[in-house]
Amino acid sequence: MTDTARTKRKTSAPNVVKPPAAPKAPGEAAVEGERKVQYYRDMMLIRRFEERAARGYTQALVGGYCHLNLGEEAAVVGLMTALRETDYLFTNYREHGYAILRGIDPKRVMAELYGRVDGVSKGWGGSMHMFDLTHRLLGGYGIVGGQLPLATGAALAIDYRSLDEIVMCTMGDGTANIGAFHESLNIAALWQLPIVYVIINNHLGMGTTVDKASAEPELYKRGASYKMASERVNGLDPVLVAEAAARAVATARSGKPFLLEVVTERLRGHSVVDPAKYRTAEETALVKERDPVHTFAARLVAEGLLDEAALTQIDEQATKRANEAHAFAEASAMPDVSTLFDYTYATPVANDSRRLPGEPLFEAAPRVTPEVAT
Amino acid sequence: MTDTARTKRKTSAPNVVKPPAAPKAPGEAAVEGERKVQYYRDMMLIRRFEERAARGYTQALVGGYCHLNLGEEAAVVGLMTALRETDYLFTNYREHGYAILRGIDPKRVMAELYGRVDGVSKGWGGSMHMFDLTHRLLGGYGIVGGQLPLATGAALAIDYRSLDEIVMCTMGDGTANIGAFHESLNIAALWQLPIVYVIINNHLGMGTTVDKASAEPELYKRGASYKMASERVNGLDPVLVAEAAARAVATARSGKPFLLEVVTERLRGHSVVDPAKYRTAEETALVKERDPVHTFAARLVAEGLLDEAALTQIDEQATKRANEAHAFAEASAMPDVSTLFDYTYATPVANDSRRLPGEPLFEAAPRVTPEVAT
Amino acid sequence: MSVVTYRQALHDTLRAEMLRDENVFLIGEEIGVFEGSYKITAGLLAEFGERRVRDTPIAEEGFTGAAIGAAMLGLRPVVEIMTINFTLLALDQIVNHAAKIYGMFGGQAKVPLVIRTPGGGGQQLGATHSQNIELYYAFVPGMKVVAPSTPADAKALLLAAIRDDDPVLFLENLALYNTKGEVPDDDTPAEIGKAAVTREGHDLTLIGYSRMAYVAAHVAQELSESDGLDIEVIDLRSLRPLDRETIINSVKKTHAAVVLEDDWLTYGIGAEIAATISDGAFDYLDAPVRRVAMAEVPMPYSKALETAALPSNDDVRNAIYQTLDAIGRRHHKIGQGHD
Amino acid sequence: MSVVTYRQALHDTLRAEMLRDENVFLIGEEIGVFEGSYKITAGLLAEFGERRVRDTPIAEEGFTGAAIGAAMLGLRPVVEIMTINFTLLALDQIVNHAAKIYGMFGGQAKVPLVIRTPGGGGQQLGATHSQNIELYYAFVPGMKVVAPSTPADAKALLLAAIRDDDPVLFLENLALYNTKGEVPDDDTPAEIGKAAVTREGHDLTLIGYSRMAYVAAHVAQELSESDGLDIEVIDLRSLRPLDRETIINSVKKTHAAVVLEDDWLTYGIGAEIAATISDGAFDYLDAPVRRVAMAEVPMPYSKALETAALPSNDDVRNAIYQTLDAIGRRHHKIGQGHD
Ligand SMILES: Cc1ncc(C[n+]2csc(CCOP(=O)(O)OP(=O)(O)O)c2C)c(N)n1
Ligand SMILES: Cc1ncc(C[n+]2csc(CCOP(=O)(O)OP(=O)(O)O)c2C)c(N)n1
Ligand SMILES: [Mg+2]
Ligand SMILES: [Mg+2]
Repeated sequence: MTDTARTKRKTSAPNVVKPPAAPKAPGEAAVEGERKVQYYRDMMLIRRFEERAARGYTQALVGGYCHLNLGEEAAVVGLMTALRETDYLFTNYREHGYAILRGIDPKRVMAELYGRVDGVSKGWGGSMHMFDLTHRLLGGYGIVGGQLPLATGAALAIDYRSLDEIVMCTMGDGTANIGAFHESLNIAALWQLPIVYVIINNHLGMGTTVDKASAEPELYKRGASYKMASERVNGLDPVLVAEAAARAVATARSGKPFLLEVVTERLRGHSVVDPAKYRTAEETALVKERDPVHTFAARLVAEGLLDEAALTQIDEQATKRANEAHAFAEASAMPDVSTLFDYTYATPVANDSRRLPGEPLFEAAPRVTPEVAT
Repeated sequence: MTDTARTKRKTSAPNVVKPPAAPKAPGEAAVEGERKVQYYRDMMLIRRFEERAARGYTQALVGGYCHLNLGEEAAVVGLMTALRETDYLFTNYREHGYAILRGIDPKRVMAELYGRVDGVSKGWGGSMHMFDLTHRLLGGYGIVGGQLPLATGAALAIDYRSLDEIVMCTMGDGTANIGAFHESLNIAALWQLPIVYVIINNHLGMGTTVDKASAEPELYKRGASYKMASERVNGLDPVLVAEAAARAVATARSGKPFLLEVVTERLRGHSVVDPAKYRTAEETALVKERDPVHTFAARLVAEGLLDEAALTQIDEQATKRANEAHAFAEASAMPDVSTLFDYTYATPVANDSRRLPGEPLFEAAPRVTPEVAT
Repeated sequence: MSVVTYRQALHDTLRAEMLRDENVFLIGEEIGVFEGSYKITAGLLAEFGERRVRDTPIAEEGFTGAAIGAAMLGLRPVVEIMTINFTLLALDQIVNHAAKIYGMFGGQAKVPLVIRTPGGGGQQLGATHSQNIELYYAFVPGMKVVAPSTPADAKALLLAAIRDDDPVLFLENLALYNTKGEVPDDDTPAEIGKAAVTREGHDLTLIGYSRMAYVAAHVAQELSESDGLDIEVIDLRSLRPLDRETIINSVKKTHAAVVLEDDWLTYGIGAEIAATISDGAFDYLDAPVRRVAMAEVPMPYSKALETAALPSNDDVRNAIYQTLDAIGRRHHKIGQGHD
Repeated sequence: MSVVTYRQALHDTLRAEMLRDENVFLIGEEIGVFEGSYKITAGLLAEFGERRVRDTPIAEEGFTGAAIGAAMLGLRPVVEIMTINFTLLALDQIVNHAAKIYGMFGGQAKVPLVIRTPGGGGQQLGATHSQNIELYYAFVPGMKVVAPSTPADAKALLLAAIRDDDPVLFLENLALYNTKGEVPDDDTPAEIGKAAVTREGHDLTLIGYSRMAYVAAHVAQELSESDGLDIEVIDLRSLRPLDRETIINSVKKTHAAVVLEDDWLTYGIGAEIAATISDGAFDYLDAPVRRVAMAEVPMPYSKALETAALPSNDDVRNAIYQTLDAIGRRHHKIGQGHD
């Protein structure tokens, strides 16, 4: 986040195409160009990582459910630019990209997918439950909406301690219909907590479209129920997302919650195994056309910031890192069964059960003759 | 509900004092006058009934929690005028007045408070759980917000069967902050169900004021999150409430949900045992001044519709009915312990447990000598 | 009689009941357009339309409560909650409302509701998605809880549940959906509240429900072949009401019991079964009732840990061996070459 | 040492812990301005201000979840949920989040959280407000559940709960708030996971927790005076972890046990206790473990019915007599004129 973001005015109309910015000084333009190129690098890294994760799934290296950020790269990248290292992120089960952009090594993210000891959650969480205290990624949650009250509470803790940190809490469009959304946003607004709620609107919750799920499909408008400032932004453009996120974060840092809706696309099925048959061929084609990685690449080329060679190089770099992540993860050890009881409690406690399924509750008493008791 | 209500325009501004109506034809004025007098009779009946119930509580005839409609008489009366006999009402634990105005004999309401077999719920529900299928009062619920999903489902059933009925679902101001509020209103609006949600805003949820509980204290505005029409009305005036309720019910009958906020007062503590120490003397005085029974009485006198004698007569009539209710309830029998297992299941089922706390699971086997097994 | 999967039996029964009774309708997340997370409802939206197959927002409390309210007015909703873990979000509506409405209002309103939901671990879904919390419903008077382990029971118990006038929690299991079995053609509902002796024997009573009834049948068959053991198997089928009589009668015959469950041991379903046996067959029991259950940890994601946390067939076999050893019965039988 | 009520012990301990540790704060409905539904927090808002005593909207899931999130960042919230019945609305946050966060993320984040909430029936509050559902928490690995029955334990266990780094469900009871007892002045926390033998005896082990531990102590004392019976009383104090050893050691001595609980019998807390005894003291038990529990109905409002549904002291006495009769021990003792 830049300091100027704090004073920027928020666009009140959603999806408004912003007027071309005033001409920039040459130095500033260069910085901005490099920033965009970095956005692209990050987007590509997520893209290749997720594709590699999907392959890992078909290779049975990844288990459980596996939800990808494919199509949401611009949203993820734009949002993550707005956070300081000391800010907190709570998100849902579709979080690999967020984990990587919070600064967690993709190797550890992949190792988590593979259920290994070097995984970001030591193999205990899997795809849906990435967590890293040092990078202030506070999960990765599989229960729809589960992260909202928690994130609200984290913001409460910050407020309690009068710190300059903020919390960002992302969720899907479908999540905006669950009770925890209402309770959390009301509490945050009531207590003026430093938090940005972000709705990643990819138009679908599994197979259900937003207008089949939300009576008011313009989800950012729900902020009004809590007198909470809100905004909708085009989530296929990392620059717009970054700007909107900066405004939202600045609001939060000034001690007021914010609701940001980022409209994006889900390139594939809900999870790796979903063929998304409920989508028509036209829809699929349209979504493909909007692919933010491709469109942003084309734009950067058009703007003269990248050429074909540079694109290839960025792609290769991303692919290399995804492959390295895979190699690292595959080489990492499975957790030892002896660690099964290590994480039930943080404070050790008398009489905690540490019994494997086959073990008896009590040692069998030796019996002399079998007929005694009948 | 009158048929003209269907076409009446809804007031969009809340709490607006309506301009004096155009002069009425003499016949119409008489009808309207009689209607107002009836409102007053009903308000007084609730008033005297609730006072008698409070006395029953101090006499230990009523147990558990006991929440009264004192101060909300105009709201209750106004709302109930809008319902047809075939419409359904779901409400919360503060529902004695609603039960009476749905047409249930006050005797049976009091008998329920006293836990007797002639009670409207046969003594199983108590103050918080009045229910009468024939009068289409579908409860009486003690869990804050619990009635909202149920009422929504009743509206779904009406819609499923393409009937001309509607559901009214009342709740308190504090209830608007619970998750079920959000989930229910969204579902009703999404599926366009015939339901009116009514927030009885008495400014307090137990001891918590609305602005300490709701980030947007103008609660009717929350309708916008679901594209649901909504309105706020002065709940101390039964005429205004009746009109607003008629508009809301007409909207529901046309197949669209409605959110109506009725701003009223709670004359006493949250429940009979609450001395409401958290209220200042001024607040208490102000609330007393606004007492809808007194102010409406004064108005009817001013309008020449009632004189002192008539007021006294109405009061005596109400007091008599409250006393009769008490006498009836006191004379009614306590449920017999043999009926304890009668209402666990509607469909009898094998192996249902019908054991009193003292009974063993199995008949004790006779034992010859006590030393055998050790 | 035809051989179909557990999934197919559920699907076909839902369809048949919808055809039979206009009041039966389906409601839940992703059951229509998406055809169900586990495809139980595939094709039903196309056949019956949105009125009868209702996709909902993600709002477990809201739509489950709406189903309860609709049931109060005489409809017969069949709710699908994607997995039993998510039922926690609807628990207040189920426990405080569905299960209470008949009693709390003195028997005036029935709640003919079915909640279908799968339990099960072993799919690497992690701590929040691998729980077996049927206990939360089995504990509650006013609820009925059934847990079929075979395609035939899936059909017969679903018929019973839909036609019953009380709220029924219908427990399915992810690991059972693809299992196959014979299903009778006629539509005779099962009797809720009755366990089944699915295999007769004299050496020991092995008790399970849902997936663990399947495991019980399987292990009993194996041990009959490998060790000549003659194990009686009870499939509880109904967790509430609980058929204590069938259990006790069996243990009075076999004098030994092992209880299998996929939930956590302490306070789990098996605790009641063990307590019941120890009480009702006190003078008949030759050894303590052994329970085989999940390790008491939040379920880890990693396969190695997950496998260790879940009861295996080996665990079941060992519990049986150890119980029989304790009363000297295994070697006896093996010595006899009993079939 | 001073004699105070259970309510006062809770109040004083909360206050002392808030004074001791700036990270401790209170959050819940009506705990501030209203001074608590049951007045445990009376005066604390005035003393500590809104930052430390936080009134919430009616949003159990939201504010309980917020407390969990605050705990993840190192605060030590003490949540009050007005009665245990309303915890159902927060169950997903408690069971799927508070209890899972430490394990699911491989031990990275602690959740030092206390949820104080009273159970109890007998106040004519009807079916939805009279439940004893501590089972829902006691069943869950990752949770700790304590249930003090005396003012001294209310203090010692609350100290332990607040200083513990895991989520603790702290079960209070409406009927205990006004009971009195001696409370030590020093602030030594109790050890979570340990039961207490609150009375020594040889004739029978009587086991309870929360209100029923109080009843157990009372009835044991009465029977000592009236019948010369020498009953050992165990107060479980901790439901999770469960102190099986203390229970088994007692029954190995007494050879008989009666378990008391205010919840429903089938699948209730007592099922695990009975199963545990029947297993661990198999060779010592002279009679089946008897359970005295609530009738399995939605709690009726009417006093006559409510009283019938709840276990009475007479029920406890009869269960003890019947158990002793079954093993011929009562008359034996009475004949002996045992003190
Ligand atoms: C409480 C709960 N209900 C249902 C589910 C199953 N589920 C997982 S993801 C999902 C869809 C969520 O959609 P959305 O919020 O739009 O997020 P997206 O997957 O599109 O990113 C559902 C229904 C769940 N995990 N938790
Ligand atoms: C889920 C739940 N939480 C808390 C309570 C306790 N409680 C009963 S009434 C009440 C206040 C409700 O206030 P409001 O909705 O404004 O209704 P009012 O009592 O003012 O009519 C509370 C907190 C409850 N019954 N249910
Ligand atoms: Mg989505
Ligand atoms: Mg109120």
